[in-house]
Amino acid sequence: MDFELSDEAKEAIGKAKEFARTHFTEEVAERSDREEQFPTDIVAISKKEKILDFSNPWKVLVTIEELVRRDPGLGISVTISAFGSEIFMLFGNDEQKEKYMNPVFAGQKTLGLGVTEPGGGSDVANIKTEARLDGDTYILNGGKMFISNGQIADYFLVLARTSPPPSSEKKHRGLSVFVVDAKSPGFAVNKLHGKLGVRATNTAELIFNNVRVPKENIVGEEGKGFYYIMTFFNISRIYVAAQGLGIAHGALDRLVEYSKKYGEMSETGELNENLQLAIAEIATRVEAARNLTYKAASYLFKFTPNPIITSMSKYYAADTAVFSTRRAMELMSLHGLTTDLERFFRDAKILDIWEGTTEVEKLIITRMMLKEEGA
Amino acid sequence: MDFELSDEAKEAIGKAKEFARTHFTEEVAERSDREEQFPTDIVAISKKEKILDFSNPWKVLVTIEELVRRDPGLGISVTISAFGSEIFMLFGNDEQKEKYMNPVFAGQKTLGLGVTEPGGGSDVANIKTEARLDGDTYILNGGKMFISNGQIADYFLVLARTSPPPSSEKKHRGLSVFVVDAKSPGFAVNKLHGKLGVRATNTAELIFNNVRVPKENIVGEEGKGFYYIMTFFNISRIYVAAQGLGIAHGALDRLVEYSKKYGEMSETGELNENLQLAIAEIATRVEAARNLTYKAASYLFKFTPNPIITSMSKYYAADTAVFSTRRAMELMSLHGLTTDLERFFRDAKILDIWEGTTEVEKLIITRMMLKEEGA
Amino acid sequence: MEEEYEILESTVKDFNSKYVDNNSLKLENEAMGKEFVKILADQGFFSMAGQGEDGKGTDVKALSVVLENLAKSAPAVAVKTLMMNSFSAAVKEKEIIDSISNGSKSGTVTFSDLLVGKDQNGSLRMEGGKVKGGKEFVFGSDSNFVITLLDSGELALIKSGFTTGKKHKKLGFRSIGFSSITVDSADFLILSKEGRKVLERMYEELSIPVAAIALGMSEGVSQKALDYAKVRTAFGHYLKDFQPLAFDIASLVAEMDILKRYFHDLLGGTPSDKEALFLKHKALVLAKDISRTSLQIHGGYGYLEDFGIEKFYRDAMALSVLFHNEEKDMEKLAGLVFDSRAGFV
Amino acid sequence: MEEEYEILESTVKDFNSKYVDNNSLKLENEAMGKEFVKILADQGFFSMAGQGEDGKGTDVKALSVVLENLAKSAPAVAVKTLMMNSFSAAVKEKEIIDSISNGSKSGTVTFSDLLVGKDQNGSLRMEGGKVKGGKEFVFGSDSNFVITLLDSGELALIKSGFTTGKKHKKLGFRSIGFSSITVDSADFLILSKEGRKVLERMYEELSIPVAAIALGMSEGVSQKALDYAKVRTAFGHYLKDFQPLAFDIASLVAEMDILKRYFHDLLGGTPSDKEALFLKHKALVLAKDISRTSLQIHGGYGYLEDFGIEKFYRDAMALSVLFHNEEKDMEKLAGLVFDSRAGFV
Repeated sequence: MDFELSDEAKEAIGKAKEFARTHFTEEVAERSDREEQFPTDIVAISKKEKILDFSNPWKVLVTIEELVRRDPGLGISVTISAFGSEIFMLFGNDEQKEKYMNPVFAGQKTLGLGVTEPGGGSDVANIKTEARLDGDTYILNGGKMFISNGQIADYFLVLARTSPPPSSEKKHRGLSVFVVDAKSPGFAVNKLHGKLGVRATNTAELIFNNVRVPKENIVGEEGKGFYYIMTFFNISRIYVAAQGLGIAHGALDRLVEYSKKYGEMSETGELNENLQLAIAEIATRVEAARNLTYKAASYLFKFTPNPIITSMSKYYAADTAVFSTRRAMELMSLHGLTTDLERFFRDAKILDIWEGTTEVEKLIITRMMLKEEGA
Repeated sequence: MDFELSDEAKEAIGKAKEFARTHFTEEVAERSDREEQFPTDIVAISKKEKILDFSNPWKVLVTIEELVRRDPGLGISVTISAFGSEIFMLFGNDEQKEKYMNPVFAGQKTLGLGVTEPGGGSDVANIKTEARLDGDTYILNGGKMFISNGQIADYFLVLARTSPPPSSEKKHRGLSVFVVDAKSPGFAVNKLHGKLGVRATNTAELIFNNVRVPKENIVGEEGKGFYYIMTFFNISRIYVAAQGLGIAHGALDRLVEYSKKYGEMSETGELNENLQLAIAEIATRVEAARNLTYKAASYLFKFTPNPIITSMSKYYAADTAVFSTRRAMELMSLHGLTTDLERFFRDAKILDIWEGTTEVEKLIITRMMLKEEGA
Repeated sequence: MEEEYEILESTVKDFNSKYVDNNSLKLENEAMGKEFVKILADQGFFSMAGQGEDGKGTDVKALSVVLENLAKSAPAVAVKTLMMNSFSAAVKEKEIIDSISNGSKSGTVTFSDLLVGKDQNGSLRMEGGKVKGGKEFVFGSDSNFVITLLDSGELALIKSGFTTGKKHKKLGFRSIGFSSITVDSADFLILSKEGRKVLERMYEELSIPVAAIALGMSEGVSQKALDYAKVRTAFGHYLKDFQPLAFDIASLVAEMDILKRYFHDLLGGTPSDKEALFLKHKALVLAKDISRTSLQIHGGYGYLEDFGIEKFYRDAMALSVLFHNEEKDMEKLAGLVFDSRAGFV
Repeated sequence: MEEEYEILESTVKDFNSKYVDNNSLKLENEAMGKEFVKILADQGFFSMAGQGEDGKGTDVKALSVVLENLAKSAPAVAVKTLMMNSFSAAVKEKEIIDSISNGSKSGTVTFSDLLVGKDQNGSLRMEGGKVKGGKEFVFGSDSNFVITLLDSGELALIKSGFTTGKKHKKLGFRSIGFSSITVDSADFLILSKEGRKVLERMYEELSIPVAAIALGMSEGVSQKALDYAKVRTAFGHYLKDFQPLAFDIASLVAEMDILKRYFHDLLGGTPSDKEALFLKHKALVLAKDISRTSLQIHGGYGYLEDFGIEKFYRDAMALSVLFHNEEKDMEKLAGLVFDSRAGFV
């Protein structure tokens, strides 16, 4: 048993801390949030400084955690430019990796992933976007909703139906993943405004109106798209857990800071015990979420992913983020309302929803557990 | 990062599982609980079979977890016979180790620890038992409450006041630890009856009425007893966390078993989602508690104890035990009430209380956190 | 609260201080004894059936006031009283009703038929004019009469000819029999052809009385915690001075006060099924929460039966399991809230 | 509920459907505008002070009914209304009261003086007949009048001569000014020498109105969730069919119904400080819980302001912070429950 991060990962934390200290100023964070504006400049610098080192996933993980701990909106914006790239890594061919994945890892291009649809939400198998083969190209029609990097991505991985489901129970068959260039004719984007939180991140609706996609842009095998996406979610959820960890830890930082500055002392000369207990409860959940996340990561990074622990870490970290920001808000009184904690509180809630709602994660946990036991 | 137990520890789990399967029959467990009777025979067998291998603390830890998972009352009874021995290990002299500790580790003798007093509870520094030096012997007067192994221990480590506190704020000074032979004249024991749970364990009140204890029976330095006891609690709490883990895991086992046998299926052909979610929530907390406990243990067993993680693991595992048994009871309906889960539910509650109440653990966490930050 | 109920409340309080308060552990752990049951009966506590506003059925309101107040001291006595009334309300035979009312006989109803799946609670068939078979989870199996569902769907009153089997563990209410029964009886009455429907209606009518017991338990156990926190010291302060304990119990007492008001409002009106279920659902959760916190405030002493705390912790859970089924009740509740079938997947 | 209040409730409902429902996001995010404030004033919503049973103070009951119903659609409008009434009730000058009543002027009270430590909310001194200095957390700083504590302990009404400073972030109620103020004013009145005591009493009088807003918000947001769960499908079922969502929202609706009953009972009687605080405490928790669950039921759409859900999530927390202090309120509550000082360590 060893619960220590590698020296490399620790260095990455230091680097992330320094980057955030320099660039995630309250002024920028506040403005990006207020104006709902993607921090293009900072993201460009982060790419130049290679803040994300994709050669070591541990470094990516702790970098997300540390940047988000400073500011969730900016932190996620900086660390989401390669979102979906593992699909290339696992299922793409060499040409696709060369053409699409490498430029993303090198910080030259931005990727987006189009799965969720306006009518869909968690029900991925039920998507309506269609890809019809017409000679050597597929013609895509449909729409995607809540797509991160929607307006800024150079290309998207898009899940679409390529053949009708064999039966209503087997809707997850007949779906395929395509790379779609954002410059394709017939492709349009509507930015989504008025988000509760993570307002620095770019979120959009995608519209496919007879978008022609060359046949070679299909990733992996036709009809296996649902499986690819589920496999990807079992990776990305760990990074979402790291986001939750970052938000929760950020809230804890702020509450501890508050308690030192403004916390009321009782006649025993110590902080009021109510405040002390709240700090302990948050700190314990953060520590528990961290161990779950790192455990899920340690399985994944050894190429033996454990979907149970992964879903546990995602749901628990998300819940911890919501819990921690709420408790910190409740205790910091007007100091919470008037500092960046207010942003953390709004940002946290998305974690309950994206990459599989909390309810979906829990169902995955139990279904996998019962399956394992049955086996 | 490595979240795997050693092969040795895994073997210990297997051995414990087998031992529990053989000896912790429902009949014995039920009778010990009903009659509030210490399972002398089973404990003797466990000693003969060396179920606890004190040469490897990881093995001790996982053995506690596994035995308690089968039955908390019996599991704790079997694994508590050396309770307090770390005090000898850390602070005793060679003669004391030879005379008292080794026979305990060898399974020949049983140890008890007398700290808590009728008026005391969490407030250890406030104990009233006194040890007055009279020539070459100390004379002990006072009483101890809720003492595990009270009736069956061969000797006790007893905390007593040897000099008045320098001030009312410094009550933790002037306390010392003694070895007291259970056969000493003036020493008496009242067994406590009518416990809510862990009724197989032996719990008693100790009475010291002019009990003479030779001077050489003082452990470590005079006046440092409070510090020794607190150091010990930072060890024993990890084992209590393992008890919590075992109870919570046991409740989960039973709920999963129930759901397979009796769980209602909805029209989707799957278990009702309410039941699925409850299983996921319990499983996640068990997993989180386990990681916390193992992390605390990995620090301790490398001789770099981390009191923050230790208190986190104890409080969280205890809370998880109470939570899990309650949720399982709520979901298993009459099947919960009429099986051994009912015992688990009663047993769990003690973990919120002994070895530092949940409230005390939380205060420790925050105080240590703020101290660390200050340093 | 109406004057009638205030009088009833003070009657029960007097009864508690005379017969229960110094005896409550025994009443919880050991069979209550014929004498005590007779005293209970003499108060009229077992014959609150047939006094409802419409002249039939149980007077849920008066009964609930009695149960709440009995449960403050002795939850087992309250539950026994509920069972007697619930049984009695379903029976028409004057002789049987009288024997329940005067405490010479006792009766129970196998609500377990609704709480666990059909295949789990045993089977009772008609064979040659006799009822034969057995039931698994019969709470109150030490009774003289049992009302239970037959496989045919009929609701039967078994008057004799059954024996109790293996005793079940008892988390709470240890003085009340709980075991399987084996039936071989020609001495029975069919109460209804549509047995399940009738039984379900009887179960629904338990909502407010069960909530009353849960509330009474909450009051009893929290009062002990408040009292203890005022006199016990640690670290140079009364326990009540410490925020964690004080805030926790204060918040639970707030919830209790709010629920009690709801309870009394329902007693004063014509509660809908939805309201009754709202109350039951929340009161059972409260009883479990508040008994945990109250035990915690007592520390190690709370863990010992002498302090009269741990029994509330056990009984709160036992009540919740014996007279409530999370999935079934919540599905019903969801249906009432959504005004259409809901919460079934 | 008394008839008087039923009429009031239907007045507010009409008002909502006419002026608020289709406009609620704007009323939340942007300044409400003179016109809208005038319309509110014309309803008499700002002049509910001075109509109490005893002829003085705010008619907490009527006001609370108005607030509850306004908050269902537009929490910010409810809060604005509360602030106007709370201010008005503390003032004796007819001219000022009239200007509030008719909506031509607005006023606020710096309850922040009680919510944060003395050293944290700025300082106002008397110098040569003028009030000078500044206050840090002034919610409603876009008002014409401010009632605030001076360093001397006096409660002063500043009628002019103050400017707003750096704007604070606004989690909720974005249409209401929130900033520091700088004061240099000879145009003021001393309302009381014992300012803190008076301010504390005013704060206590907020308990029921604040709870009314929290309850109204809970009703508004949960209704949206219930409606959505009935029409939105996933995995071939309506959302309401799934137990996790259905049970969660049903349980919260149960809590809401129970709290509403308590609220109405308090409105019908003479609520004690303890009861008022019980209600406020639980209503604020409920508003936070139920807005989280309701947002969750809406999934990604709940996260977008167009669906009118996320504002409840923000406002519930903002209300809880602006009109409530966990440690101070809970200590008070513990003191009332223990009937002696409690919860201070």
